[in-house]
Amino acid sequence: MTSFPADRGADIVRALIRVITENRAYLSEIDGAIGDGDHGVNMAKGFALCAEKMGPGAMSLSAALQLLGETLMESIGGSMGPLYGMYFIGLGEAAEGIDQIAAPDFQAMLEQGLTDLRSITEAQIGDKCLMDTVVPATSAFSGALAAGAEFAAALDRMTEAAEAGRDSTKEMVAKIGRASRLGERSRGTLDAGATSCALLLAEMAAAMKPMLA
Amino acid sequence: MTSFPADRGADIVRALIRVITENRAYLSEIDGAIGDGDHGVNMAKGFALCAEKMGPGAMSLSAALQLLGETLMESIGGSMGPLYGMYFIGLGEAAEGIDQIAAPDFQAMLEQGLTDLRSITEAQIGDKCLMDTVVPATSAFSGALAAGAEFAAALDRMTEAAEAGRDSTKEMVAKIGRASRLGERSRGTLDAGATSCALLLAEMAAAMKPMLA
Amino acid sequence: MQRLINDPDNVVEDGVKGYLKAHPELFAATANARVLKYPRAPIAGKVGVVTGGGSGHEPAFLGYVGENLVDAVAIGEIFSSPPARAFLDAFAAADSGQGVACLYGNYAGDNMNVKMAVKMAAKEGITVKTVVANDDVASAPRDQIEKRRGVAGEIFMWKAGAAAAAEGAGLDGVIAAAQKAIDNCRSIGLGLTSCTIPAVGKPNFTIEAGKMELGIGHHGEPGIEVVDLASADQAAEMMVRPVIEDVPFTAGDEVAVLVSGLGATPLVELHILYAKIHDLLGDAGLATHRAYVGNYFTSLDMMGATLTVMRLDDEIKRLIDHPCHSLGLTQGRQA
Amino acid sequence: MQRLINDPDNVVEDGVKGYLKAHPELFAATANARVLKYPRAPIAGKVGVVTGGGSGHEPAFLGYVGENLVDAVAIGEIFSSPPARAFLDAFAAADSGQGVACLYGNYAGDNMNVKMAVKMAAKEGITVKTVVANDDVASAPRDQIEKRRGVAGEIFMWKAGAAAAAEGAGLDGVIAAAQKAIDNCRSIGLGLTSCTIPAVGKPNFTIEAGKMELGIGHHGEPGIEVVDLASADQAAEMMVRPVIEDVPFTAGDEVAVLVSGLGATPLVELHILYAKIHDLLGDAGLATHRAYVGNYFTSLDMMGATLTVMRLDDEIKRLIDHPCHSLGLTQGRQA
Ligand SMILES: Nc1ncnc2c1ncn2[C@@H]1O[C@H](COP(=O)(O)OP(=O)(O)O)[C@@H](O)[C@H]1O
Ligand SMILES: Nc1ncnc2c1ncn2[C@@H]1O[C@H](COP(=O)(O)OP(=O)(O)O)[C@@H](O)[C@H]1O
Ligand SMILES: [Mg+2]
Ligand SMILES: [Mg+2]
Ligand SMILES: [Mg+2]
Ligand SMILES: [Mg+2]
Repeated sequence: MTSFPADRGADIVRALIRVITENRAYLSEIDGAIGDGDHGVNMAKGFALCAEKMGPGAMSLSAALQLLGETLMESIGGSMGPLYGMYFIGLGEAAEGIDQIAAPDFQAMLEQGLTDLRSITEAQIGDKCLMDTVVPATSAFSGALAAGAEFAAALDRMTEAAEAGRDSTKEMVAKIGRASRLGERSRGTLDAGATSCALLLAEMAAAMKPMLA
Repeated sequence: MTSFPADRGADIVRALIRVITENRAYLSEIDGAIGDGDHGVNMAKGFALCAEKMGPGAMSLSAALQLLGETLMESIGGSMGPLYGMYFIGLGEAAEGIDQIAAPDFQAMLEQGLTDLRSITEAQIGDKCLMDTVVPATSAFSGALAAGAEFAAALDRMTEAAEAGRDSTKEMVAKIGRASRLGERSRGTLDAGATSCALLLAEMAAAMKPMLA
Repeated sequence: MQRLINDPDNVVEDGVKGYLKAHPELFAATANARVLKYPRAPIAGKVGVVTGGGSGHEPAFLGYVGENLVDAVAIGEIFSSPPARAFLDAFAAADSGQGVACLYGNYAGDNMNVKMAVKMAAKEGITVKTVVANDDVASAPRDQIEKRRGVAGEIFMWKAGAAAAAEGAGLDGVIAAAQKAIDNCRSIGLGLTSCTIPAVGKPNFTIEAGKMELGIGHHGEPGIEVVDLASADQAAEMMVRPVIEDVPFTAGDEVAVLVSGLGATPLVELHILYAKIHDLLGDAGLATHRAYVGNYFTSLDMMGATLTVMRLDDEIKRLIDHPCHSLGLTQGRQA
Repeated sequence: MQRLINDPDNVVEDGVKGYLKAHPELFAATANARVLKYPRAPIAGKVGVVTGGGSGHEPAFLGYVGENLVDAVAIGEIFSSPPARAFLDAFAAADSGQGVACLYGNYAGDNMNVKMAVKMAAKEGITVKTVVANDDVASAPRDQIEKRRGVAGEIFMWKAGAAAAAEGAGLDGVIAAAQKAIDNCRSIGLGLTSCTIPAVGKPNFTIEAGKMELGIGHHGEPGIEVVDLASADQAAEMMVRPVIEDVPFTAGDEVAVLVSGLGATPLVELHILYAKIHDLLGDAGLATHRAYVGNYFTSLDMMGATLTVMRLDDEIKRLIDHPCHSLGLTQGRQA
């Protein structure tokens, strides 16, 4: 069964940090349409802090993801700090003690992340938030595995579902967060949190795929 | 020598009250151009209060003018309260004890009013304020008498000078009051205080002339 | 945007520097730049009182740190919950070993961050109990009271909880006092204009000229109704009715009243509004024991006001009347 | 105009009703609707302290009526001096037979109305002496100091004079304390936006977006210079320099500092501004004994701030530190 070594964790998290940093302006711009325009700034602040804490060395996937999660939780505040914080801590905790990450391990990680996320928010699919990305992406990965797909192919399904989830927010009316004030007027724009989540999941998949052996 | 009975005072002051009440909106409109648009409101409030205090009966010119002055001074505040207050008290005090008001009596009244006005403001001709009306009007009356004019004719000269003084403020740059903030931009509009003062002096003349015998 | 700031991204940091320099008798820095404490905190033998929330509501939250009031505060970005770490560090700054009462408002971010911080505190041996303010009647119907937001009633919650702590109550007593205070509070907001977050540079939402929004939240959360701009007397009626119709007010009650400006509404207008509120409460049989009218809990440069009415019993009355000193609220021994 | 009023022509009357209802411990009505007094006034054996001025500056002027502060206040229309009668009635409300100190600001209307009122009071057997605040350095050059306007330094003048009265000083002593306070005060304003008088309904003057006006007066009187909107740090430099370059500040002085918002500028921004002011004063060798930062003397909904710096000696320091209670300023026995 294909897998990748858990000690490549720091490289994977560095890829996440890079994608958020590169999309700082884009994410804020999306948030500007129906939010307050700071999502990229907020996220980049937390991710950059994690880069500082990580330094240049190697780390296990579990430790690196938990460091990312704890940094977000501790430093960015708002709702996104604890939400992404819980999510990445959940992913990381589920990887604890595993040396080679195989597809079922990653499935367990995704499911733990989602469970932890749900422990602190009641947000649902359809609310126009990061749930619209993370829920279908998780199901897509699990579904692909159940249908007999390889790790790499399942990662592709996850990315596709995350991006489709992100796109689905465009036609939604926001039910939570600042944008919910706008009612019907929130329709027609992507949700910023769903967008950053799709970037993160796609990047995670892209970083893992070349490591698979 | 022509004169009028001092006990017609209440009628004269009632005429002043009427002209201010009738021009309430006009005076506020003028003040609105380069001031805060309340001159008519401020003046009408004080003059109406005087009407209440006077009631319907007769009063000596001295008593009626002093009542008007005291009411303005006590009730309208700002700068116009004490300025018009002092002015009318000055006019009234100079008429004290006189039963028949002849031209020299009225000259003394005008001069006393101006002196009292000057005791509380340093405003000068050319500052774009009521001084631009009251100073030339006073000189015109005195000058006409000195040149041998009758009371009625001297009153006409006074009215003409008051109105010319009012008109002269149009091309002035305000040096005092709110309008002074505007500098050059205050040019091109009449001054509200100079306008109300011209209305008052012209009305006073118009009320006195038919009483002359 | 006509504002007195340096860097729009550092409004909170730069402001904190000023609070520390201006009021050294009220504020001391901690190792966490987003946590300020009362210089005497932790006060030996006293339960610590902590609050926190997004910035932009000054004097709330940090302005209620002080003598017989809040011991430490977690300071978020403008309109954004402080991170869990800031709450945790505020707990540590306030705890004298008697435990900490964390009294905060019901917002998604604050709930999550406090929840995390309480967990982290437990690991460090700090006992924290919480009360979540939910006084805003406009934010959910009465049968979903747990969904309601906390607004200016938080001030009464802090006042009551902190006075109980100052009187020597244990953690459960402090929590009970704060809970009782907020349970007896009802609030509503009225927005006349939007406000501008400096880092954003454009209005946070829109209220058209000639309109006003009844029930608006402190960050522009949608209200009950957008209506034509009305007189202060009519506005008072619109505000008083939903507040006193909600439990728990009944004729004969004594109440404390707080009318807070949202930032840019002049003090004289708040008093014009108050005059009618006072009469309407009187008409409903509610006697005002104490009234606070001023800028107690704002939303940057928003125009408008909030009304908070709290039912008093002997205990809450004593706690509200307790003397205190802070930037937002200073009062002597008697009314 | 998004405002909470009833009748634009009755803003002051309607506001006064609210002040009376909200703060019965601070305000009592008098026979003159435009005069409020501290309920305990006239205080037997104490010199009466009176002030007055146009409305729209709340909490000034009436917000400084209170315990160990002003005894009675004459209340004018918005931005317009109270009538002489109101000053006279305030004198009568404050006089316990020890005479009255009338401490007010240097404006044409106030000067005239106070002058009249003092004359009228003399006839009624009330001795009144006056101090005229002229702390605004931007309103005239130093050699025409008698032409300068009074601004937020008036608060320090009231505080010092009233504390002297509370300590038992006679009329001349109270006048001397107030005069010394204002002589040691220098202020300057900075305007970022205009303000709107409700009865007028349009902005009182214009400051273009992206500009600010240094030295602006409390009613929009023209300042020294219209400059590009600058950072808070730069604004602090523009404000501190003209204030400390004017007599009487010298290195080594202890000072009291007051930064007042003009109405709509959020408290956090006033503290951002203060942080730099504090440092600049320190650089000039001035040690800040006490700082007041908040909305102490406003101009309706104007954005911007004023800076007041007062040089202290032992006497003024004691008077400023004296405890007091009022709507605008409440402080306990120590800093
Ligand atoms: N209660 C919530 N649960 C889940 N997601 C949320 C919630 N509130 C906001 N979000 C997400 O947060 C995103 C905005 O994040 P950000 O701009 O960083 O924070 P803020 O709204 O405080 O400015 C939204 O696009 C939405 O996806
Ligand atoms: N110091 C002064 N001396 C003489 N006249 C003055 C002075 N200040 C203002 N005025 C006059 O007052 C008029 C405006 O009066 P009004 O509108 O009633 O008062 P305000 O300016 O307080 O609104 C001006 O047009 C000017 O003639
Ligand atoms: Mg935000
Ligand atoms: Mg945002
Ligand atoms: Mg006017
Ligand atoms: Mg006016």
